[in-house]
Amino acid sequence: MSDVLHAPTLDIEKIRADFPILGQLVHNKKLVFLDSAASAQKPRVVIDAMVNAMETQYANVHRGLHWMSERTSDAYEGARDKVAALLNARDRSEIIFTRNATESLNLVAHSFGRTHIKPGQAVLISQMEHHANIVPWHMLRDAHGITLRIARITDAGEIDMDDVEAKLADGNVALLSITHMSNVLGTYTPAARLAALAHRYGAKILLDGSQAVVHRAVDVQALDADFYVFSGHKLYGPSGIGVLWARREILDSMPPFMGGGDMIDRVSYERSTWAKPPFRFEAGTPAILEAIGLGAAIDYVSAIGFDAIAAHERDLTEHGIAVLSAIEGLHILGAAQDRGGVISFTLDGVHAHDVATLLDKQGIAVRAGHHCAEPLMGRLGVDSTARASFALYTTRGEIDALAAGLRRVKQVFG
Amino acid sequence: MSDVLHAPTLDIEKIRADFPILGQLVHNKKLVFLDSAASAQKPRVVIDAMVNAMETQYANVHRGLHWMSERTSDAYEGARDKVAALLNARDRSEIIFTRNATESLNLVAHSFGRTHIKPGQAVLISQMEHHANIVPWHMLRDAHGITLRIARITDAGEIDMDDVEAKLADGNVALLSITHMSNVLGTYTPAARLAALAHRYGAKILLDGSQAVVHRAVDVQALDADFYVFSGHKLYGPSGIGVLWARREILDSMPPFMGGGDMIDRVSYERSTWAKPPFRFEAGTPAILEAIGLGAAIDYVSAIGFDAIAAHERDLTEHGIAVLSAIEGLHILGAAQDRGGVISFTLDGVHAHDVATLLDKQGIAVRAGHHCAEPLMGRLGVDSTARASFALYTTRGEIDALAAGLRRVKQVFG
Amino acid sequence: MSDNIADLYQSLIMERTKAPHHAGRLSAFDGDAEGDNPMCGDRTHLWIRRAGGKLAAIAHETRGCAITTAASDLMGDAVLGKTEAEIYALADAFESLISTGTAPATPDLADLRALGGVHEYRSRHRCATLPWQALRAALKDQSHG
Amino acid sequence: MSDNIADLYQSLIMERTKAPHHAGRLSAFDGDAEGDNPMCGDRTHLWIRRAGGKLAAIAHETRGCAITTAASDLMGDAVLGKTEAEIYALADAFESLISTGTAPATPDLADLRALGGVHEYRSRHRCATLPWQALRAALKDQSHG
Ligand SMILES: Cc1ncc(COP(=O)(O)O)c(C=O)c1O
Ligand SMILES: Cc1ncc(COP(=O)(O)O)c(C=O)c1O
Repeated sequence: MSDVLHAPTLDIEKIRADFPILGQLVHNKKLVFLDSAASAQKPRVVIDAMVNAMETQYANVHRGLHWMSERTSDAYEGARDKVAALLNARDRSEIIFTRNATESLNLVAHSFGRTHIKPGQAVLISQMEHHANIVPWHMLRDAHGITLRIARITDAGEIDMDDVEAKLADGNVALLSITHMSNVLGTYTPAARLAALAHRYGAKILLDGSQAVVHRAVDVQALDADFYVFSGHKLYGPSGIGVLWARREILDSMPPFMGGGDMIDRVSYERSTWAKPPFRFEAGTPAILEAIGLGAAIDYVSAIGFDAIAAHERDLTEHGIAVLSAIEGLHILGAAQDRGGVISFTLDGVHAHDVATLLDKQGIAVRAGHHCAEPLMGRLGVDSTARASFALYTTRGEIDALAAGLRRVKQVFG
Repeated sequence: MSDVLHAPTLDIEKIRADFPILGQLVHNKKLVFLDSAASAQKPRVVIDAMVNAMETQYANVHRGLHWMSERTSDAYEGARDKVAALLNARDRSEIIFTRNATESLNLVAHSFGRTHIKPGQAVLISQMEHHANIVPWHMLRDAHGITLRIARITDAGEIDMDDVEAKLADGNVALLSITHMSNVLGTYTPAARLAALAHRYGAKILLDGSQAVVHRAVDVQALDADFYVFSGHKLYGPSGIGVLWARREILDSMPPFMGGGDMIDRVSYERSTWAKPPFRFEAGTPAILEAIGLGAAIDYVSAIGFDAIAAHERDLTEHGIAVLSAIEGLHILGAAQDRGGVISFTLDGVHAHDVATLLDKQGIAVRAGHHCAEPLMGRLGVDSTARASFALYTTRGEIDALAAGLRRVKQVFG
Repeated sequence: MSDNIADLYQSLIMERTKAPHHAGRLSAFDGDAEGDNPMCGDRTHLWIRRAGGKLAAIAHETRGCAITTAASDLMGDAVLGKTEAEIYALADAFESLISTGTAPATPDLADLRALGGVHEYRSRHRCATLPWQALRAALKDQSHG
Repeated sequence: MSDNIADLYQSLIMERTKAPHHAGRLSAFDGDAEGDNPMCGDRTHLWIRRAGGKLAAIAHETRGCAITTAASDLMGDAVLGKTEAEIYALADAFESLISTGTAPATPDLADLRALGGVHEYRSRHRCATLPWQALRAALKDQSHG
């Protein structure tokens, strides 16, 4: 493998040394982990931050008057500041911690959906959404009588902006809820243009940034977004923590999603009154250690810098498209102009599951299936795809290994 | 301090060595952590299990065909088996992972509440519930038109069984949702008798085991419970993970709470169909590392054994009641026959906040406030209390240090 | 291949995937059923016909991975001419081979053992057992009685 | 005490907690307000009366911890005879003392500095600032105009 570094400012060997798992063997082969879009590996600093909290500074947050609780609260609330800075939120109170992007979307569907979207009004999504941005709207539709509209994508896998506009045109769409980067096609959507379009027709916009936030700097104010969601575990943080950002004035107008400790102002046997955001939306003991871990992950990527990360991943993606396209019988899905480090493909005569199993035998981890985007599979005319996805620790050499691995898969099926 | 061991089978010094944080200094004093009922400290094995997963075996679960994902899925599902064994559940599919007890309660209120409790039917709780078992029912009442009944407690802080029966008698209560152990008074409720009573009048029973599960063996089948909830972070596990257990036939009849990946069978643009329990209730990437940590915590307490744990904590509680009662002007709240390791108290002329701050200065961590049980404070005729709570790593010596610390508090206010 | 990355894909499996013996439909049948795995889109449709208390004919249309296709086809070999009781015994034994890695000495799994390697890939178990689930359903199918 | 566990509870604070100077109600007042902290049940009720553009009288009923009670009472000393502008400046300076640990040289916080130690206890900040929040509300209170 040649680990030539093409993004000048990113010292890939140094970065790889930060991720303990990357040295592991799988089936006696060196691990080539190309499944980071499902969940990324964790750098030493994230592991250490969590261990350090558990070993030296842990107690429940917010409600304690003692030193351990105050320090843990500082660390937890400090993580909120880091997320606010990451997204360039106007105010830290706009950051709500959830379990994952899925919960963030459900929170919006439940709380905003039942109070700000009238029965008969519509939510507009696209054909390339993850189930997390489809199923909550089905549930809201069935419980609350909204309608769901689906904006088309082009054959290149880009949002059909004319169709978005056509579906917003009657002014009956309350929310455009759309991915910022497709987890299947890698497409970055034109978020700022979508926001302007939505606002022109009186709709709010939610961006599912689960993939997008990993690869590039996100500025919710510059995008003029209303809601933004992502998961910590894809951003090199731990599982169990996700983020919902929303404009403060929208949050102020939303009722709580769950009830319990910490989200109330007062409780009597007869009634409860709600705390202000963000606490109104964080019922019970939060994912304290996980927020701390996510904070460390944000520090980590920020220190490297999204310019360097984006440049590195652009290079990997170009290289990946080049070497995979060269394999006969291999078809890459989607050809968006603006794309992140995710490549889905099919291989003639070999089912994606067999591709994944045979690559795994060579130590190469890719994902195969519908990638929680079953309707998109139908749109693309496939049952499933194999998907290689790249992170800041991925090397050109690993992509070359994937290409070599795929040639061996073809031999087996030859 | 004298760390005399009174529960014969528990080697307290060995146990304390398992918890790295217990060696910390606070304000240059040795930490005396008496706030475990809010959140417990973590043993080395829990920390190691999470670190080991992040360093050697991590990927997203369920959806991957590669080695890392299969091993992570094994570990995650293995944790489910451990929880099932801990509660003696009939089947592993009855265990649902949530963020915390609060989410478990909200899941039941939302999913069971809106489909199995008819408007006009009642939920019965008690006067000594945590906000987590009050606020979700207020929200369900306001959204869905149920009513809420409150069973009285006696002045000793025990459930008034006659009042429970009186409030069940008209057969209009769909669910008795009640604590298994009070986080303020320490009272263990007679769960099996409450279950029999509820069932006699056609109600289901939910037990809030957030505190109870920490101190004694729980057998949901022997109790004949319908729902049981708890949080991992109080059981020496990480934050970010909670449990809902419910009978499989009840779960089968419940719609999902949140929608997204992993909880579906099929998704098209038009509709979604649900997976079977437990997956139906676990939308999106779960708290993988946290489930693994909780599994390690369960192994840890199981190896020590609940007989030894319960005996040790009984001893601590008796000792605590004895030494605290001897302090003039100190009043212990509640005098239940059957109680766990939680003692709430007031000190004449000193507000609970001042007690907590002055103890903290001596390295002693207790909680002060309403303990997320504001209505109970009214019932007890106090604004707030101080609370000392004990864990398996607590020593008699620490309780003696608390008593000495309180005497110094009295001097300051003398 | 030198390092046996293809252990799982024994030649018998590859042969049957590329050229299944039992592919197609039966025009006359007394049971049929479909099995599918939404996670990857694997799908198999089975048709069966009984005669004299034995399985006299079987055909399948399978769209899926190599494991599912070969499993459907090798199942065809294994069950032809068997009684229902014998078929259920085979199904049990095969499912045990996949889920535990071992199967009892009887009934004789014969060529089905070629699929034994699937055991090591828990996420692929369903690929191998899907046809057998469909067969159980087809045996219970009353609609063409 | 030898190891100063009671640093925070300076003698001035303890004196005013035990025997507040401004406890009670005003029978004639032109503004009043309540402040409360649901987390611990701290509660203070303030009454004020102005004369000649200055604060002429103040009284409080405080039920809460030593910090809140002393903060209410020392606030009484500090604001009596001051104009509204001077009071707001004091409030800002005091709140900065609590939240940042330091306050500007002017206005002179005088005895209020006894509460400076609260800064180190973030969870107690609200105990010290609660009376000042109530005072801001009482100054805005129009209902007795
Ligand atoms: C009795 C009881 N119920 C519910 C809870 C809520 O637990 P969590 O905050 O982990 O959801 C607690 C803990 O605070 C508790 O003590
Ligand atoms: C675009 C997109 N949205 C939402 C999700 C859901 O994320 P999670 O499972 O962490 O909630 C994912 C990841 O699977 C994703 O890629």
